[in-house]
Amino acid sequence: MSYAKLSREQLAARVAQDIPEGAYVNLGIGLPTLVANHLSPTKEVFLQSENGLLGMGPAPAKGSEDFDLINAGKQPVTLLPGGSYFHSADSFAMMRAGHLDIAVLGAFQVAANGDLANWHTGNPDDIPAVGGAMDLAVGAKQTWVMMELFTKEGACKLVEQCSYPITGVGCVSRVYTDHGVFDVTRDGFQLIEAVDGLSRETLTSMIGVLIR
Amino acid sequence: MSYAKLSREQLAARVAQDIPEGAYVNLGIGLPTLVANHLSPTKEVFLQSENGLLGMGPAPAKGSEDFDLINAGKQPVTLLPGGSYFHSADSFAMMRAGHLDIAVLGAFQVAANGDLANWHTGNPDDIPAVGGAMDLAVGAKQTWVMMELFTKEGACKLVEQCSYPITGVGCVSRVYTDHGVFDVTRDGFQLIEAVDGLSRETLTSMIGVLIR
Amino acid sequence: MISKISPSIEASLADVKDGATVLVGGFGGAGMPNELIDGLIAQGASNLTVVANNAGNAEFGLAALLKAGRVRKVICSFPRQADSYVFDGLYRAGKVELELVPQGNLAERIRAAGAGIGGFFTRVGYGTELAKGKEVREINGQMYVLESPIHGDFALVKAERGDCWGNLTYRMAARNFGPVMAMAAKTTVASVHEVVELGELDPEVIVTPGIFVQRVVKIARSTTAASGIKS
Amino acid sequence: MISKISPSIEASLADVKDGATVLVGGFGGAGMPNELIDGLIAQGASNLTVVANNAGNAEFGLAALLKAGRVRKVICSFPRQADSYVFDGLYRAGKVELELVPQGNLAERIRAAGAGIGGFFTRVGYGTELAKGKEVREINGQMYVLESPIHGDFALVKAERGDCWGNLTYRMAARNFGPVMAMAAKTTVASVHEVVELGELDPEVIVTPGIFVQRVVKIARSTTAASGIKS
Repeated sequence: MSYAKLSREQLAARVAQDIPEGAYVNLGIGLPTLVANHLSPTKEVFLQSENGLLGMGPAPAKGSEDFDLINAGKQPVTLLPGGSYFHSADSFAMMRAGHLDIAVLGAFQVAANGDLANWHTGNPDDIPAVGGAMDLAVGAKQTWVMMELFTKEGACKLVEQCSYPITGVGCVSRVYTDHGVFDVTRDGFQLIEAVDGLSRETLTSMIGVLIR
Repeated sequence: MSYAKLSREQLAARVAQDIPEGAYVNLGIGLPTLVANHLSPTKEVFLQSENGLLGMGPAPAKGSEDFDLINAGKQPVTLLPGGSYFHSADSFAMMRAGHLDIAVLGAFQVAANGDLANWHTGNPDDIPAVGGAMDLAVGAKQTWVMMELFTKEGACKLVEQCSYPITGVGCVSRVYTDHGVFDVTRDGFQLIEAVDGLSRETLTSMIGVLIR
Repeated sequence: MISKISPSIEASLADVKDGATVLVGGFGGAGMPNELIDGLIAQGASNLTVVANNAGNAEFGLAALLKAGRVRKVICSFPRQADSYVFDGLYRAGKVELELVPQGNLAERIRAAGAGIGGFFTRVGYGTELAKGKEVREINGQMYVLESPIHGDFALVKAERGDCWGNLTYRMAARNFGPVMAMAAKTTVASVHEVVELGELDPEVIVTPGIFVQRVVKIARSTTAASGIKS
Repeated sequence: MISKISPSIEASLADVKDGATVLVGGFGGAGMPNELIDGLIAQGASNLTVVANNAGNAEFGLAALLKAGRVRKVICSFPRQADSYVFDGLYRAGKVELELVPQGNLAERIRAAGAGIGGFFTRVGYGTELAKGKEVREINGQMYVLESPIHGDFALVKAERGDCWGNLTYRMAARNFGPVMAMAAKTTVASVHEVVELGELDPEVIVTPGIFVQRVVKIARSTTAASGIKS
């Protein structure tokens, strides 16, 4: 039996599928940004950007970029009719108090207790940078992680305990990967679905931490 | 030698005289409200109202009152060109962080250490109400009190220690009264000026607390 | 397509439960959501905790809610006004509990709830009766009091214009507590005088972004009446 | 008549002292007051603590200030960017101190300074390296970290329009840190693309009331350039 991992775009489409209509969502920089391209045009979702935008629209047409209207990744975006601007303290108030329904974030590791590591490799030579990662991790009603299940070196990113410096304690509720979808429960990871052609048993056996 | 106490309007004019051009000022409800009428039109002063106004202007003409545009005393006012509206948390941020230069407040009592009592008589049958009094008392760069020096019963309102419940600790820097002007210093009250015809000695002797 | 426009005041308040904490905007008559308060009286919820700057004028709005016996507790800064006799009577009779909060601490505690802040240190109230029993701390040579957030189950807010995403603008000093209360409640119901098309509100001038508003209900335009002052 | 309009960038920054803490607005290129930063470089103050979201791009703006050796310490959330090589080099060489703060805590700490809050409890950062050594507390079953205000001697803010009272509006996402930084500094200098007559800014849409702004200086309109991203 063979299986194909989800591509980055397929993974983005898989996440997009689970975002309910009317949800207020922040898509973290990197991989999560791709989710926006896969939201159905018939399903209204409100995208927030930490730098003070609500109702963020798609990228502008080539040539009409305005770098006063950018997303958290500093890329030019647009604002939908009904969108609004606000200052940074209001933006993070939105986040911190759980007004956002879902934050979708990339990760280096997710631990069985929901701990998230996504801001710092821990390498002392790296320039640390955190941005809004810690705010997003603990602020939204639900924090979803979106990542490849394995590092390039083959290490599984679902772990018993994060070895990287953590971003937030027990904050992740769901993990979307190129191999399958996992919930983080009181009793650790629970496999929700494996990609086509990959049995639950095989997937479970590939992961070095207990999967229910 | 005879003297005349200042009338309420004269007292308001005396306070107005000391407000420097360009000052941001909050005039408390009651007696301090009168100060606005005595600010020279050639001296630009910015009046703030706790309910979310900066650049408050005079009362509107009879018949053109708009009760969405009121002062802290709920009386209709106007907004000058250059004025702005903001919400209550921003308004009290202005106050609490010392952005206001001067708050002018009424008082029941002022103590030699600068304690202010102006919110509650302490009578258990009275309905307590504080409004923005405590915020104003401690927030502005300078808190000035404006009051009659004696109660109707003849008790001096400058005291060694407040017998009324206090509004703020050590917050008053200057007291304008119908008998004279006092500074509150580290060493207690200091007489700055007595009204015409009243000698410093006589005024000092009328007050039951040490005046320097 | 999402629309937060509620068909009626009745529909917008159908699920207020007994015992709810209700944040009510307004300072004097400005920003007082009288139509929503009347709706709340008709709806019937009781044993309410009401958070507002004042505690009602004459016998309309909050005063009517109080008079109807629906309010267990009032958290406010300035209940005593020239025409607050309904509150005054209930308070003297021991029929309503009062938590008196300095106005700026009230606004900041509501904002704290809306901003996910667990508590904050303020100099306001230190050394006074209103800080009795509260934790104090010296910070850089000055004394501060620890204050806690005030969350609402519902917020009733009077705005000027709104759209189907829940974006709001206000009118002059009627803005007051509206924006922070909208942030601090699980369900914010805003009355507006105009419902406008999406995109009609300039994104630069929206005061309350729609994320803070769950329901918008149109009411007839009325002139704000004087209240709280000696006539 | 009061006018906060400054005749030049030079005049608006004449009194920045060595060792000052300078709050600098902007997120990426949006709201970055490059003209004022260039003015600060020319002015010559050194040993500065700079508070900003990022730590400079390429060799202009903050990066140029860093390169000129004027900055002792940076307090920011996201120094590492595709083109932050000036900061990266100084940091690796131990020539600049870094205090890394989660972006929302940074914005809230600046607002706290502007609002007279002595400290606040936030869940953000709890259990992480960035909360090491900070006081923690359980509130309603959740863990919080105590964070302190960040005050500025100066704030350099890029706005869109301003008037002689110091009222400001911003442009789109260039608003970001401007409004809270303006509140938190002893002296706020705002660059604007347009100086308008008093009263021309609608009082309903003023984002930063003039009380928070000490000096307004007009700069030529320029197009915000891309920065911080891989080209």
